[in-house]
Amino acid sequence: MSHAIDIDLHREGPGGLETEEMTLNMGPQHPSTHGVLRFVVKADGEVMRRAIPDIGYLHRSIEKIAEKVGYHGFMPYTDRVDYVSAMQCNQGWAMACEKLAGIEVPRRGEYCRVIASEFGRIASHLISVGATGMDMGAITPFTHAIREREYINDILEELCGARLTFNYMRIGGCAWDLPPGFAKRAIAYLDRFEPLIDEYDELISFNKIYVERLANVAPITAERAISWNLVGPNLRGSGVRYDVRRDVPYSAYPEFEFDVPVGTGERGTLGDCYDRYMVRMREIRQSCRILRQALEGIPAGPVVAKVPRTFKPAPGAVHVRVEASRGDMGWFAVSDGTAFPVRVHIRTGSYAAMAAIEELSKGLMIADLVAVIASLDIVAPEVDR
Amino acid sequence: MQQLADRLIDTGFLQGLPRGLGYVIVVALFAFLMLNFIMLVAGVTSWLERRVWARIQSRIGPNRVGPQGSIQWLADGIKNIMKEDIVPSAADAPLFRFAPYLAMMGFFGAFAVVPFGDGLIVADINIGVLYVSAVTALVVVGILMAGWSSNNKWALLGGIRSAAQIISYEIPAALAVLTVVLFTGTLSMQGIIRAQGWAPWNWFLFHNPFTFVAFFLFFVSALAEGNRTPFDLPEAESELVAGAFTEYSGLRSLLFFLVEWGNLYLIGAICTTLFLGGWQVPAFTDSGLVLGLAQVLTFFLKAYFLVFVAMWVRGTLPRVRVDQLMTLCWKYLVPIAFVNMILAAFFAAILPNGSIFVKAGMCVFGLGLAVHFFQRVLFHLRRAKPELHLSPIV
Amino acid sequence: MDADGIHRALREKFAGAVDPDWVAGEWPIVTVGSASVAEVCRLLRDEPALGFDCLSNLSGVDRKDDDRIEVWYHLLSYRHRHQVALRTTTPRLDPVLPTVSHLWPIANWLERECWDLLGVRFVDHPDLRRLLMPEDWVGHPLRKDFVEPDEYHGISTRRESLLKL
Amino acid sequence: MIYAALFYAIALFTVAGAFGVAFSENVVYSAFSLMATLLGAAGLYVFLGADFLAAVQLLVYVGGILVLTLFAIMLTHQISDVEVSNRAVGRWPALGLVGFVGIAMATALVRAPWKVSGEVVAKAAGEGTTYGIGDAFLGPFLLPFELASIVLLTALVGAIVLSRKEIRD
Repeated sequence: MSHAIDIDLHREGPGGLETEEMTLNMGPQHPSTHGVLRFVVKADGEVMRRAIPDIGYLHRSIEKIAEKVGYHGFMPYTDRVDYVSAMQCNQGWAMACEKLAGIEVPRRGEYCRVIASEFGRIASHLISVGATGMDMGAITPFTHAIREREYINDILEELCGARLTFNYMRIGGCAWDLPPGFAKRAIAYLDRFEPLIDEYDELISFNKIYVERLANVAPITAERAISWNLVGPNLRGSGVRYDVRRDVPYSAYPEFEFDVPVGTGERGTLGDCYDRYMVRMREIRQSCRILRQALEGIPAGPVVAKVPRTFKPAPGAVHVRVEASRGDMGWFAVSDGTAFPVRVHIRTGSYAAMAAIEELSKGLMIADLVAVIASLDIVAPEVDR
Repeated sequence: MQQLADRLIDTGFLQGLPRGLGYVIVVALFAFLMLNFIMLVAGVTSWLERRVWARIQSRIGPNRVGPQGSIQWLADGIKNIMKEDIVPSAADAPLFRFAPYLAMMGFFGAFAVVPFGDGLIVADINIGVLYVSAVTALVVVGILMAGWSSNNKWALLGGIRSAAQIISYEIPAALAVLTVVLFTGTLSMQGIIRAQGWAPWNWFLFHNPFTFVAFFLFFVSALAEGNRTPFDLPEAESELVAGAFTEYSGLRSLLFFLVEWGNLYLIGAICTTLFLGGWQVPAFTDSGLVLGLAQVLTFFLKAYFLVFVAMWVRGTLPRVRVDQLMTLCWKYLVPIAFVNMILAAFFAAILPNGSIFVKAGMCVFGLGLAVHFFQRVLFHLRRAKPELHLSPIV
Repeated sequence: MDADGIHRALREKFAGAVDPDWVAGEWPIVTVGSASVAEVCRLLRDEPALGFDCLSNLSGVDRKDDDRIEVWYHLLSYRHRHQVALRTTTPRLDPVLPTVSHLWPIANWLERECWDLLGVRFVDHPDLRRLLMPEDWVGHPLRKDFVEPDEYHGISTRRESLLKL
Repeated sequence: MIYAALFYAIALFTVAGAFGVAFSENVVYSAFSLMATLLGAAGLYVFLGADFLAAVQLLVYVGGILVLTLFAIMLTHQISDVEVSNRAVGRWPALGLVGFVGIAMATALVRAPWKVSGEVVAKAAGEGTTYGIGDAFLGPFLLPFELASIVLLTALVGAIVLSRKEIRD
């Protein structure tokens, strides 16, 4: 979070004319910054010289809190790291602790985690694709997406009693077993939801104006994406077929069959905003696929392993990665054998995406910046933690 | 209107006053009535838009104030009037205060030539169509003024976008109007309506292929001039916060919204006049009053159908980017409009009164197009029922 | 390449800087001397057989008891699908490390964050400013001995405990 | 009487606008004053029964030229920060020039054989001037009309050439 940003930029426009460079302050309160983000936009009329991201407005020192509240106590805070899809954050922290202490999670617990995570992923991607539509000026897809997300929230509420900050998982498993009849209702919902994805495609994905707005905008090559450490759908949008769920298998994911959709440059350049958008749309379908398998094949047994109340893992450091909605979320935890972690560091997908924007924004139009932010699916709390 | 004023003065109303002053009083009276009427139209349009939009988005929309929320607009208006009117300290206060009125003036003036019925028009001036394009130019200046005087860069960008957009799209719009004028030989709004008939095949929409194209050219350009989605860049909330209107609050902000929704109706009304036969109804009765009411009703229905289409478009389409907007105008609409007008001129030279075969053919073509379109949207129509109270999982 | 191979390759080039022991695991941990971190990283990135094209994470840990600050680099190779964690230490009083931001652009922000929260100075970093905290913040909050100031620009940071009610 | 009052009101409006253009210290104010002048001129045209001309005056000058002027002013360097952007230079030569031109125009005004006839105005107001103007353009004044079109076309091409500089880098 910095207040003074001074960057010397040449101010010669095309044709050798001296043009006025406008410094626009986009955010922290701006309708399209998805939370509290701030960009200092150096613009020449509608064309940006660059947009300099300025973060820290949502910094809640979650990592410092982790050092104060202990392993169990930190679980509710992980919800706040990425409140749009809190389940995977829960899972990341749980997995980090389990790895530190060498705890085995019961198989039913892993299935519950997968079910919760994948519902969370669908909800998060729905927000993302809906918000992309809204940032492009089409409000209808957003309300339709939010409508479905509400139903998913209903489902998750049945599971854990919360609709946004779930606090569902525990070290060693999950807090609650599935309620009776849950699988049946969830599958009934999926039956309703899956045809709706076609409707979204019809409504917005293949809309000419929408495609024109996203295609060829801010393409990222695979090499750039990797060196910027873009992860998840942003990385896959650039054509890198890498998914932590498949390539570094964790939880129950190896037992499910699913595809890893990647960007193909179908409407423009490989790795443009449209590719990232389409990857999310396709991932929603894949999540439905995983959910069906998980709901049908869920084994019996306990959902949580025996974990002592005062949790004191052996000294050591772990770095676990989960495939969160915004991609590979790295949880680095250091223990010194006491009840409190020495250090927790969360490396999130939005953080890397945000760092990439300054480079990406050069020469784009202001309207494109909105498209880039939306297509990178930046969630402010995740950037600042 | 002058006849009306004459009649009023002759029949004893305003007796004893000089004739000129009588005119002034009558004009002022009409202006007052018109202003209230426009407020009503704009208000109802705003309510309608919110309801239509809500329905498209699978919501309910305002439904608390009055039956089905139908006087929600009144409540909103009162709320807005009572709100504090903030002038930012860095703003250029005189211009900032004046801008909404200028915009208001522009669009208010345009209502003077909207023909609601046979004889029901404030002023049937013989350059009506031209006059509409001319006075709506004031709206642009108002928006530019608002954008500049706010001393806010987002507002300035919005104002500049708006100006660029409106002056660009004025060209295809004017050319589309001229295509019609080629066949009417008059610029008067009533004259254009009188050149059409009540039946669809007598409308200019189906007069010949060129007026058919001109209708779409005009409608698209009018949407752009009215800052409607997909051309609502000047107030693109995801990019420019609220564009030129960002700093406005209270009554002044309300005036801008009035202009926006009033303009929406104006678009519908002018399209109806030019292409859809205006107030023309078959002479089914001798009673002048009933006929007049039928005419007004017809005009409103047609205009509101187009308003509905504009709302539908807004509920469906994303917004174009500024360069795409200009590309669409200068690389597609303007050349098409020019070619269309020249071809229409040839057509007018060969068949000055049109041909019944061409008209019939165009009607069939239009019907086919409509059927095809509805088949495409049937998928969504089936799902358009609001499912608000039914949770699918319980 | 397996962890042993990576370690051997590093030992070949940087016998003095790379610790002879390494810890196996999902992320094999290699300890590197603080001065040569950048060179080691460059080798890891540029050597085709190693090919670490992605810096997945860079985290600092304040080891107050040992009076040092540990910095961890978690490196990934998308090409070869292998990974490694480099661990380096630097004195707590004056933590200085060479920057790797010229190798991976993401390191720019990660190092800024590390500077902001732990006070590790990265030499030759192009733009080492605070990232998350306000520009005029005093101290580095993730240090173990960091004491929260009573107020910031006249805004009290103390809150009454809700439990007292 | 009412008409006369209206006429003088509009004339005053026009002249006040013109003074605003000349004496405003802020160039944006000048531009907006110009709008008042142009609107007033349109009003005067209406008084002359020149309905077509009035509408075109609004359409072209207010809707087109004024907006473009404003556009140019607003995009000009640093305009938004400056309070005084219209600096007066060389007041005395200007006064002399204005005086000279003013005298010349006043002389012309007085000497001109004005064809003031209520009939013309009434006729124009009755059936409009559009036909007449159209006939004149495509009849007796065809050559000037076409020449003007060519000049405008040239200007258009010139504008395109000027603005289509290769964008470097």
